[in-house]
Amino acid sequence: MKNFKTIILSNQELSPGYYRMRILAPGFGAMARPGQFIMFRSRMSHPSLLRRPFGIFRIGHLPPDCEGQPPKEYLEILYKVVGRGTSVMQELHQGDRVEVLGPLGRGFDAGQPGEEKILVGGGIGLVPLYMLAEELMRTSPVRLLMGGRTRDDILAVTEFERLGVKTYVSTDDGSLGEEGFVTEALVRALENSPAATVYACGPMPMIEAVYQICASRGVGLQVSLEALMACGVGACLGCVVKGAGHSDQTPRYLCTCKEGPVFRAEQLDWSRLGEENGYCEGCKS
Amino acid sequence: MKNFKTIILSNQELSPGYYRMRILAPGFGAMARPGQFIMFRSRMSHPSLLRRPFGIFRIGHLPPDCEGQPPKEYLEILYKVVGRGTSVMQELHQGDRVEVLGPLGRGFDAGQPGEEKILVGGGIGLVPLYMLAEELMRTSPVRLLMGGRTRDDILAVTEFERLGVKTYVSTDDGSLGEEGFVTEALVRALENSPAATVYACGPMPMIEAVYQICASRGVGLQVSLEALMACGVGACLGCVVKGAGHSDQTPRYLCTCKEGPVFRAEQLDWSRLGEENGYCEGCKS
Amino acid sequence: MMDSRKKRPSLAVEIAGIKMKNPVMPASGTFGYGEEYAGYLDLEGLGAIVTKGLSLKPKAGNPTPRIAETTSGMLNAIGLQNVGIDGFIEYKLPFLREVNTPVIINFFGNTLEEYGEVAQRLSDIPEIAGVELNISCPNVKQGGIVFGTDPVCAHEVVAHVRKYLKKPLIAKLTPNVTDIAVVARAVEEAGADAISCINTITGMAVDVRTRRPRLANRTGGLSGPAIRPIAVRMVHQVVQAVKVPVIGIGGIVEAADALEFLIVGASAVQVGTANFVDPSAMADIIAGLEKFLVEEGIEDIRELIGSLEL
Amino acid sequence: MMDSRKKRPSLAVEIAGIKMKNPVMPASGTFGYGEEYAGYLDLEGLGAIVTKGLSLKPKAGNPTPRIAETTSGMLNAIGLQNVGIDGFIEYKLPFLREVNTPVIINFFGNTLEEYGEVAQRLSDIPEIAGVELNISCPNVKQGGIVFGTDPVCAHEVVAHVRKYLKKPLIAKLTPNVTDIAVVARAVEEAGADAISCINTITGMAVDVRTRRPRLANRTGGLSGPAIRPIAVRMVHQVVQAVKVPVIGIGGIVEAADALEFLIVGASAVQVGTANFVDPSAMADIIAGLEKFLVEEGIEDIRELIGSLEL
Ligand SMILES: Cc1cc2nc3c(=O)[nH]c(=O)nc-3n(C[C@H](O)[C@H](O)[C@H](O)COP(=O)(O)OP(=O)(O)OC[C@H]3O[C@@H](n4cnc5c(N)ncnc54)[C@H](O)[C@@H]3O)c2cc1C
Ligand SMILES: Cc1cc2nc3c(=O)[nH]c(=O)nc-3n(C[C@H](O)[C@H](O)[C@H](O)COP(=O)(O)OP(=O)(O)OC[C@H]3O[C@@H](n4cnc5c(N)ncnc54)[C@H](O)[C@@H]3O)c2cc1C
Ligand SMILES: Cc1cc2nc3c(=O)[nH]c(=O)nc-3n(C[C@H](O)[C@H](O)[C@H](O)COP(=O)(O)O)c2cc1C
Ligand SMILES: Cc1cc2nc3c(=O)[nH]c(=O)nc-3n(C[C@H](O)[C@H](O)[C@H](O)COP(=O)(O)O)c2cc1C
Ligand code: FES
Ligand code: FES
Repeated sequence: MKNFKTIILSNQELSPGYYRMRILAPGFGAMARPGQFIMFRSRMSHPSLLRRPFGIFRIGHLPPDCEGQPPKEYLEILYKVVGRGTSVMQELHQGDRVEVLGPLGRGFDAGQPGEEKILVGGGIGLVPLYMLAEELMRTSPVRLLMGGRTRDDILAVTEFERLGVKTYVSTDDGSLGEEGFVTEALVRALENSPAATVYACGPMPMIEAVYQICASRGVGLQVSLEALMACGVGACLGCVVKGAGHSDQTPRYLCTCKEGPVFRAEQLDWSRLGEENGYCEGCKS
Repeated sequence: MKNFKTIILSNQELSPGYYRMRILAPGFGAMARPGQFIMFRSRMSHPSLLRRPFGIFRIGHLPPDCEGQPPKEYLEILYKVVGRGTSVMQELHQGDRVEVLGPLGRGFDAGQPGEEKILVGGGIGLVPLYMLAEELMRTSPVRLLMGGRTRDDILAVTEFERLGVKTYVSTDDGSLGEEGFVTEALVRALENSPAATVYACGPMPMIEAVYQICASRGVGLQVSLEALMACGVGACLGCVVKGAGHSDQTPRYLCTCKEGPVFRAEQLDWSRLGEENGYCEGCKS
Repeated sequence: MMDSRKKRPSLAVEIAGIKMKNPVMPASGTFGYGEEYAGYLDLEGLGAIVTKGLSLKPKAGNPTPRIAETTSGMLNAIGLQNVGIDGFIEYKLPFLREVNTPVIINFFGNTLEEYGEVAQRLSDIPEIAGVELNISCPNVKQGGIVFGTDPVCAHEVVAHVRKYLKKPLIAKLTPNVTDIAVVARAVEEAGADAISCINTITGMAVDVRTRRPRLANRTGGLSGPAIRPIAVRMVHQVVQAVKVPVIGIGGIVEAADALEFLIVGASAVQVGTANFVDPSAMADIIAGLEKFLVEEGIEDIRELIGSLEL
Repeated sequence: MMDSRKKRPSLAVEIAGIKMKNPVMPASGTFGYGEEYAGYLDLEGLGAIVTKGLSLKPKAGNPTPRIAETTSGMLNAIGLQNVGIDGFIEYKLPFLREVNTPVIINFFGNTLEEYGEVAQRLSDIPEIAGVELNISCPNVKQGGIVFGTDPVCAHEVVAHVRKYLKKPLIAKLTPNVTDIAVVARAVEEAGADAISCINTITGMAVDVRTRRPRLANRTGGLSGPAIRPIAVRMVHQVVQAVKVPVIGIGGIVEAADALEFLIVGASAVQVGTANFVDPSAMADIIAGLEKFLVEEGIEDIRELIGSLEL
């Protein structure tokens, strides 16, 4: 059940340009770890050739229906409409047939119980942090620092709060929470609890800033990266990032899909990470 | 309003493998002539590159809604699921965005008022005959001879009956109406009214048989042909059929999209028509 | 700089002395003789009109089936059916004469002499702004060899036409070659004022039930979005090989596609198969180009041409 | 005749002495070293396993971005990243040894000598059923020229490898040539036991906002359904030019696509990009081939090979 055909249960706009899709996925929760992802495509028609990678936001169950059937398990993705593939996704309906490959990749490492965990999410980068928060909350205090350009980019924060996560919101334009970058909130947070572990996912400039902050303070960091992906399973070698110690003579490439998407900061070569993985069509974020 | 973006009002299965799609099309009826067609594509995603040609089955109006708005005009197509394009069409929903190019081509010529008109439809070839029947019924007695392999291929006959058209059904397997080919029904019909004009649309072997029957009796015939089409407007020259008098020295190609799809039998070179226009992937019908 | 965003950017380009309102024109054979699309878009909004390929005498073309759809592409083996020069002058030119847009005639011959003869005939028609020489059609075999696949033959035919032609001459190249830059240099040297590329790529499709080729002609030319990356690469190569302006063709469907060609160095583009899919495609592309320029704060589209950053 | 429909048709084929359960195998570079897909389909159900291209020493490959999606295709410039022969033997071979399916090693060299050296090393590995010689990768430049684009160079490298290789030799051709039949005849003469084609077609895509090529390597190889009609045409040409068996590659996604290649004369097929899109693609294709044979009442898939009706 790693490559399965299924259907959409719902597909709703969450905030302008962001959608939540529920996909029927019996047995999926037993396999999925926080930080893993899926490769998705619609079966009805393929606007694009390749599947699209999306983080697993949450696993849930539909309430049992009247006939006393067992509750239906689903997986949830949150996605931002950015290009051709996601534009078509937003027009999919309940019942439409889709294909899911996953769960894929290496997820987050829960780290030391008890020690504070700080989750840093930028925009849609929030996605993989929810299942992580669910897991961490069992053993550790968890804080979420959530950033976005405007209030529209701040997603699902109340769902984290419902888990008991302390959440702090900042927006570039101050339209929700504090005005400023989420990294400023991180600096403050680390002043209070310097022994925390940080988990970050978001746009590359944010990830790089988080890395600088953590590295200079000796704070443990795990990041979830995005990369252009064709296969999602380590076969095409399209999604590589440079690993620590990489040089032209001794190349150390890591597959984001298989060895990631979550990496401990020490695994990576940070020297030109942002520059070389800035693949987004004209995306300056 | 010949190339317009619109939405689907409904898309329902009519009989196994056959669908009826209603497309919002204000003002379309004033332009469309019986026998014309449209080039269709979904705007949401293009399973195929090229648009698909479909005959215009009917123009109708939705009852005005409670706010006293004028009734909404729509066009209706009936289609058979045969390949990739039509497979995706069957999964489209109400509200989905589509593009329509049309009405296109030359339609039927109504002929002499009063004289009997015999419409011969084979399977989905029935489509262009409905609007024709509507028009002819104003001035002439009209008979419909409808044929198909099985009862599932006999479509919308009651709708013709509601117009007052006398309908005769035959199926190859006798599962509805008379057992046998529709051409046998035509032979009988012409015995009774030899002065009629015949209008035919259906699979090529049927069209050829109808031509033989009419030609040998000197009965006027108009046929609606299908051809592989790229543009639908006479620009690509992909859809040509050989016209009467065609030879390699004096080629007389006619565009099915522009000079057709309806032709008077005299316009065509019948010598190898069926053979050369038998383009269907493995379709032996 | 700030002000530039307010006034409308300039889309005008000039190719081989032909002044165009914008760099967008139809690809030969996909727009008939212009008239076919008159009801769907404003022909005077186009950079130029390029006709279906003409030959000295009318040509019947190939038997059917002549087209086959493939994934994101189509194969065609129309066989260059056309009305011939006289037919064009009699039936098609009167319409085009009334349209205030430069008309470019695409043409071909079956022999060197015929190429020259057509060139001479076309020179005498004042309404024609320029000609595009098709030396690249994969459907027409000339003793088995296609002029445009060999640099020597390509040079010969262009030089011959050049001798007889008193109009701007655009040589249209075939992509079915190992190194398109070599052919491009040959036709430049032979006197072409501009180069357009690419023509279709030879392809084939089979009906697996009947086991017959899906085209009566067996093979045909592949066009459409499927070939765009190949076309962009070849235009990039040609631009670096020659000094004359290059017209980019191949799989353009929307403004972003046209921009790819302009950025790698094409001075203008032609839109082919996309016209079939959407008769208003070129109007949308022109509007999209203008929008892009405004968004990027570019005053003149010529600033974009060849702006590729390596 | 009626009975034949009841028993299961035979899908088995033999290429250059390599016996395969069916004619379907992965295309090099799209299936890792087999292990990556073990969880998604039964490797023992495949006709053969073809590995990622190996070189003498490990190779780092190109900088990122290495892939770009295009319409119904993708560009790649992985740059032949691989673990090298020693790495292969140490880390990858142990897994493949346990799989009851012939293993074909795809390989390449940077010089003639290196090609020979790799051939010699591979000859000593008993678990290898055959090798596929990549003379066609458009990403690796050898003083600017690609072996496979020139019949003389292609002959030279194949003849050289032949001298050192004690295994069945499949030569893999590049489509970036004017006449693929000429190259096919050259490699056949040089001693290739089979020919596989096509490799990717060189293409390019541009990010119109940044104005930079979408691949760090600027150009890359186009693969996927977009190129299928071109591949079918070339396989058709090659089949007619040579006597050795031909393996068809290019844009195969489903059984009908594979059938096109078999019908024009390929003795087997390779599936590339489709594996990325759907890891079970090859299993579905094999099932689809069997279903087709049953429906058509064909007992042995070899009856279908080259059954094109002209
Ligand atoms: C491991 C992983 C997890 C992800 N999780 C999420 C998520 O939970 N929610 C979400 O909205 N997005 C997520 N993304 C990004 C998402 O995959 C892209 O936004 C999406 O592929 C864009 O597709 P498109 O067709 O709309 O865009 P286009 O720009 O039209 O796509 C063109 C090509 O670029 C690729 N691409 C574009 N943007 C990205 C990107 N940021 N990362 C990777 N490939 C990209 C596409 O896959 C495609 O190949 C994730 C990416 C990765 C690698
Ligand atoms: C003027 C005209 C009117 C038509 N009216 C109707 C109608 O009212 N209802 C209906 O169900 N069908 C009609 N058809 C046939 C319809 O266009 C095809 O069934 C449809 O295009 C098949 O598309 P596909 O993608 O499902 O099939 P595929 O077989 O996957 O299509 C492959 C290619 O073949 C073409 N094609 C396949 N079958 C036909 C065909 N019979 N005629 C023309 N092109 C074909 C497709 O357009 C496409 O280019 C009409 C065709 C023409 C030319
Ligand atoms: C149906 C059809 C007919 C064509 N006829 C001609 C022609 O007469 N002369 C010519 O030079 N090119 C001809 N072409 C090639 C196109 O002008 C163009 O080079 C090619 O289609 C690639 O562009 P596209 O991908 O935008 O279609 C034809 C193409 C098609 C699809
Ligand atoms: C990501 C990727 C990597 C490839 N690597 C190799 C390689 O190492 N050696 C080789 O001979 N071909 C390589 N190819 C080419 C494929 O084997 C195949 O010839 C080509 O992709 C066309 O087939 P397709 O359209 O089914 O993908 C590669 C293709 C892709 C997409
Ligand atoms: S996406 Fe193919 S190796 Fe990672
Ligand atoms: S479909 Fe293009 S000319 Fe008729």
